[in-house]
Amino acid sequence: MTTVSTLAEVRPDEVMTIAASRLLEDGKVMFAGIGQPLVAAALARRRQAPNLTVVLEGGMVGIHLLPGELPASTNEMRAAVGAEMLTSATDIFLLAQRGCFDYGFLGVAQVDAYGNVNTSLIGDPDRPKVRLPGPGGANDIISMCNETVIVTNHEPRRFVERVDWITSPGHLTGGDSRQRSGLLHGGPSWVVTDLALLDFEEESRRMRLRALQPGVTVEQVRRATGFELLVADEVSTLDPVTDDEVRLLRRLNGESDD
Amino acid sequence: MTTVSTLAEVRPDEVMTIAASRLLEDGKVMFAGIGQPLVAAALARRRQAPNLTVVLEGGMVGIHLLPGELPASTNEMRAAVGAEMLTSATDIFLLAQRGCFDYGFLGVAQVDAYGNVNTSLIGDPDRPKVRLPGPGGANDIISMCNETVIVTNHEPRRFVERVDWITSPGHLTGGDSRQRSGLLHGGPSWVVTDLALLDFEEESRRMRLRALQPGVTVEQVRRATGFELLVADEVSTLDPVTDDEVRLLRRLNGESDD
Amino acid sequence: MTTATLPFPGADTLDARLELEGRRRPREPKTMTAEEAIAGFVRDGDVVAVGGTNHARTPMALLVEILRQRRTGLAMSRPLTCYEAELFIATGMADRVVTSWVGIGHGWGLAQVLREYVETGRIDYQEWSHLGLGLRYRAGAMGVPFLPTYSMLGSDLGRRLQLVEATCPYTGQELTAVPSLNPDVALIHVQRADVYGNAQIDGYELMDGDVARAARRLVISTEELVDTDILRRDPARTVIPGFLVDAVVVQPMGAYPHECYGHYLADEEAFTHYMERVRDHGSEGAREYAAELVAHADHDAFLASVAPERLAALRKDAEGMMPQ
Amino acid sequence: MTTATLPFPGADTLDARLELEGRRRPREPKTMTAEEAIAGFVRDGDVVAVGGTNHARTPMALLVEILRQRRTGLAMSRPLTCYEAELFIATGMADRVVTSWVGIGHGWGLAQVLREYVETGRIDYQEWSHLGLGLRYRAGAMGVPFLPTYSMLGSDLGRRLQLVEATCPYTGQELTAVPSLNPDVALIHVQRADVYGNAQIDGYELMDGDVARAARRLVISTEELVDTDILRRDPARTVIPGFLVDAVVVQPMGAYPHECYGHYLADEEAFTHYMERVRDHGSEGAREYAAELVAHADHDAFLASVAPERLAALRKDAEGMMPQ
Repeated sequence: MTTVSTLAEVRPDEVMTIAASRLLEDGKVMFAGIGQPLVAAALARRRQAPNLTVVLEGGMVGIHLLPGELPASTNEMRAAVGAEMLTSATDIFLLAQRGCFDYGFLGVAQVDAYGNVNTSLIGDPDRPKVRLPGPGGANDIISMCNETVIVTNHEPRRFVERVDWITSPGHLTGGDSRQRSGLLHGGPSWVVTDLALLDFEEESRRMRLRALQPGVTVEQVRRATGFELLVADEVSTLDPVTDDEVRLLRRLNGESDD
Repeated sequence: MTTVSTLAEVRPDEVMTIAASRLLEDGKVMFAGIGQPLVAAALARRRQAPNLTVVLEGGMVGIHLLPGELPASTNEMRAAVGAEMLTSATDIFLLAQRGCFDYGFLGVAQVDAYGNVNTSLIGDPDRPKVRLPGPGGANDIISMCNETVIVTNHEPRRFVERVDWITSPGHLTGGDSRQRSGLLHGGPSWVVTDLALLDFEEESRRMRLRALQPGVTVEQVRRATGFELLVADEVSTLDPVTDDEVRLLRRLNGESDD
Repeated sequence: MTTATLPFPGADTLDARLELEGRRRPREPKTMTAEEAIAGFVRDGDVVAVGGTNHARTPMALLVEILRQRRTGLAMSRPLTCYEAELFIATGMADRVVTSWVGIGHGWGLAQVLREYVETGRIDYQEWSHLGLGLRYRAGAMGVPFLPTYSMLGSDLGRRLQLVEATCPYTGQELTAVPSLNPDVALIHVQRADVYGNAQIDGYELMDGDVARAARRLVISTEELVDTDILRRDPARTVIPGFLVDAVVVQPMGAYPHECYGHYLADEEAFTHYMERVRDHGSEGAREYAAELVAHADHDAFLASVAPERLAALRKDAEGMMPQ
Repeated sequence: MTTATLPFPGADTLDARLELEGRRRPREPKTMTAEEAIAGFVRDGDVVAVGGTNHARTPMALLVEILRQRRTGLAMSRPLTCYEAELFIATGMADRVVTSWVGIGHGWGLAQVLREYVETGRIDYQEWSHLGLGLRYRAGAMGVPFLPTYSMLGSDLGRRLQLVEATCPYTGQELTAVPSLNPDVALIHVQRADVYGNAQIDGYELMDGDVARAARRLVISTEELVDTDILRRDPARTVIPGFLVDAVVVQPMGAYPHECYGHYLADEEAFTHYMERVRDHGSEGAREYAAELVAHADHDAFLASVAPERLAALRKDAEGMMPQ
C-alpha cells in the first residue's frame, strides 16, 4: 500500500475515490449513491472488503458491481440485475432508519464547518441563484446511517462557514445540537477530499484536518477551505495510491480493459 | 328465490349462511373469515355475485373457492393457492384501514344491543370464567371495513344487553358514540341469524328486527334475545331457502358430491 | 388541541377514504385507450403522482396523453423527477412540483427548464426528503393522516415545509410528523395486468405499491394484458390489486423513451434529442419537444416514428441482462 | 410532555437501535445447529417473536430446541397462536403471551391449556388486535417508537393495554398510538436461505418481514440452504436480508408438524395426538407431549420417529397443490 503509483496522470478525483474506498471495512453494509461512492465500493470489494454489502436507494441490496458496467442511476436495470434482494424504495430507507447500514456516502455542492451538506440551491432559498437537484436520498442517509462519509473536491466555494441551505444535516451548529434536534444516530464521520482526510472534533463537532494526501501541505488545505479549519495535533500523510489501485479503479470505470 | 326447499332437514346454520350470502353484491370486496363467512362468499360467487373478491387475513386477495376444499385456516396453503395476490398480514389490514373492503363478516360469542362483539372472554376480565380465542382480525374488520355483517345463532346467552368485554367495537353506547371514539367509518350494518335479519336503528343505533326467517314469529325472536329489541314498523319475511341454494351449500361444504 | 396548516394538500386521508367509499371500483373489465383513461380520470388542478422514478417505468404514454388533452394547474409528484415534469412546467400545465430530486441523468447534469422556472419564482417547488415523500404516500396508503420519522429533522427541508413534530406518547421522543399524501390521480406503468387491473411489477417496485393505495384515482398502463390465471401462478408479485384501479391501458413500450425492467432500456438518443433542444432554446425547446410528442396521434404512432432497429436494440439489451 | 407507561416492553426502538449499532452482524457464514443457535441467541426472560401464524411456518425445530435447553420467564409473541405456546406455558418456561388469537384449529376448538392458565391467573395474557400487533412489529422494523392506527379504538383492548392516543398534529384527529415492539429474539422458518442469512419466503409472508427487521436477535431455520446465486434469480422474493440474521439453521421439515407452503401440509394426526393428551390430562398432557418432543436428540430424530410414508404424503399433497 505504500508503493507510489508510477502511472502517468493520476487524477485528483482518483486519489479521492481511492482514499474513500480504503475507509470501507469488510463485512459491513454501505448505502451507496451513483458515481464516486459506487466506484469506491467496487474498489473496496475487490481489495480489503470482499464481503461489503452495497445498498441502493432504488431498493436494491447486495448488488453486483461489474467492471465497466457500473449503473448510471440508482433506479435502473443495471443496478438491479444480480442483486440479492429487491424491496421498495421506501422500505430501503426504513432499513436505514432501523440502523442497518454502517456507511452512507455523500457528495456535496457545499459543506460547512459542522458537516452540514447543501445539494439544493445556491443563494436565497426564496429565489435561488442556482436550483440544484436536491436531496434525493442524502437527507435520509446522513440522518439515519450509522456514519456518513462525505466525498468532495476541496475548494473554497464548497467548504463554506455556513451552507446556504441545510439539505442534509451534519452536526448542525456543533456540540450536541444534532442530538437536540432529535437526530440521535449517526452523522458525518469523515470528509475525504483530493487534498486531505478530515473528521469532526469530539466536543465542538467542527471539521478538523487529520491527514494529508501525499505532497499536500496544511497551508494548501487551509487555503482551499472557506472557514477556519481545526488541525489535529498530529497530522499524518495518507498512503500514496498504488498502481494496483489506480489500474483497478480505471477498469471499474470502464476506462481501460486490463 | 321463493321456492321453498323441499330437501329434508335444512339446518338452522344453513338457513343463516344462505341468508348472509344473499346480502353480498356482485363486484364487491369481502374480508372473510374461515367457516360460515367463507361458505357464504362461495355461495354468493356461484349465484348473484360471480365477481365478488374474497380477502383473507393471511394476506390472500381474490382466492379460489373450490367445492369441498374450502380452507380450514386463513393462513394455510389451501387458502393461498390460486389467489390473485399475496401480501403481508399487516398490509392486508392496512388495505382495510384505507377503506378498500366493502364487507366484513364476523361470528360472535356475545353481541349486545349496539352490535358490540365479544369473542375474548366470559366473566370478569381480570379472571375470566372462560378464556375465548380473542379478536384475531375481528377488531380490525369491524373498525375498518365499510360495513360489517354479524352472523350468529340467535340465543339469549349470545344476545346480551352489554357484552362482558368489547373485543370488536360496534356502535358502542349508541348514538354517535362510535364516531366520538374516533371510529369514523363502517360499523355493524346487519345481523343475520337462524331466526331473523336485524339492523341498527339510525338514531339510537340499537339493534332492530327487520325481517323474519320463514315460519319464525316476532315473539320467538324476542325470547331468543337477551335485551329489549326494537322492531321495525314493517317486519317482512325472508325468502325461503331454495333447493338450489341448499344443494350448492352442501356441495361447497363437502357434504355432498352432486 | 394544536393543529398546523400545511402549505400543500395533505393529511386528508379521511377525505380520501370518504371519496373511496362514495366511488367504488367494482370488479369489471377496465381496459380502455389512453385517451379515454386520461379524459375520464385526470382533471385540471390535480395532484398527479407519477409512478416509477427517474427514468424507470415512467408512464410516458399516459403523461403524453395528458399533454395532448391539455390540463391546467397540475402538481407533479414524484420522488426522483426526470425531464417528464419539465414538459408540464414548460407548457404551463403544471405550476407545482413535489419531489426530492430533479435531474436528467445520462451525463446531462441539471434540469435546465426546472432551474429556469424555480429561479424566476414561476412555480411552487416543494422539496422533500426521499423517505419523507415515501412516507407521505405510505401514510396515504395506510389510511392515516401522518407518520413519524427521523427524516428531515434538523434540516431546512422540514422548516420550509412547515412540518411539525410528532411526539411519541410513550417516550416523549420528538420526531418529524410527515403528513399523508393521497394524490388526486396516480399513473403507474407495469409489466403485466389483467382486465380488472390486478397488476404485477417485475424488478423494483420503487414506491408504486404505496402510490397505488394512496391515490384517489388510479390509471395503470401495462406492457402486457394477461389472463388472471397468469397472475395466479406468482401472486406474491401482484403489487396492485384490481379494486384500486380505475383504468387499464394496454401499451407495449408504454414507458419509452424511459426504461421498463425486463423489457427495454432507456433510449439515450431520446434524452440527447430533448436536452439539445433545451440547451439551444431553453424552455421553448421543451415546448417544441412536447409539441412533437403530442403531434403523434397516440403512443403507438410515436413508437412508429422511431427506427425499429433502435427499439429492437433496446429490447434486446434489456432481455440480455435478465437473470437466467 | 405527558408520557405513558406501558404494561409491557415496548416503544424502545431507540434502545434496539443502539443494541444493533453495538452488535453488528457482518456478512459471514452463519450456519450452525439448532442447539448452537438457541444456546447462543435465546436467553431467560426474552420476548420471543414466533414467526408464521397459527399452523403456518411455525419454527418448530427451533422452538423444541428451546424446550430442550430450557429457558425461564419467556414471553411468547405471535399474532395467531397455536399449541406451540401451550408447551412453553405448561412447562413453566413462559409466563407471558402477546397475541391476538389463540386456537388449535382442525376442529379442536379452544386452547385448553391456555384457558387453564389464564382463567387461574397464572400467566400474563396480553390481547392485541391483529393489526395492532402487526403495527407493533412494523414500528419496530421502521425504527420508530409508535405508529397511529384506527385499530382498537372504542374497544376494551386498548383500555386494558393502557394504550394512549396519537393526535395528528395537522388535523387534530385522535388515533390509537401503537407502541413499537422489538422482540429480544425472533425465530422464523423459511423455504430457502444462503449461508449469510439472505432468506426467501414462498407464499404468504405474514408478518415475518417486519418481525425480522424488528428483532434484536434473529435465528432463522430453512428448508433448504442454497447458493446466493439462486436468490439472485428472483431477488424480489428475498424477504430477509442477511445483515439482519444471527444464525441460519438448515432444517428440512423444520416446521413439522405444522405446514410449510410448497413443501408439506400440517400433520393433523400430530394435532390429534397432542389434543387427546390435553383432553385426557390437561396441562399435564401438554407437559408429557413436550417431554416426548425433547426426548429426541434433535428435530431430525423427531422426524425419524414418524412413519416415513406419513411425511411423504404430507409433502406430496403440498407439492400437488402448487400452481403449475
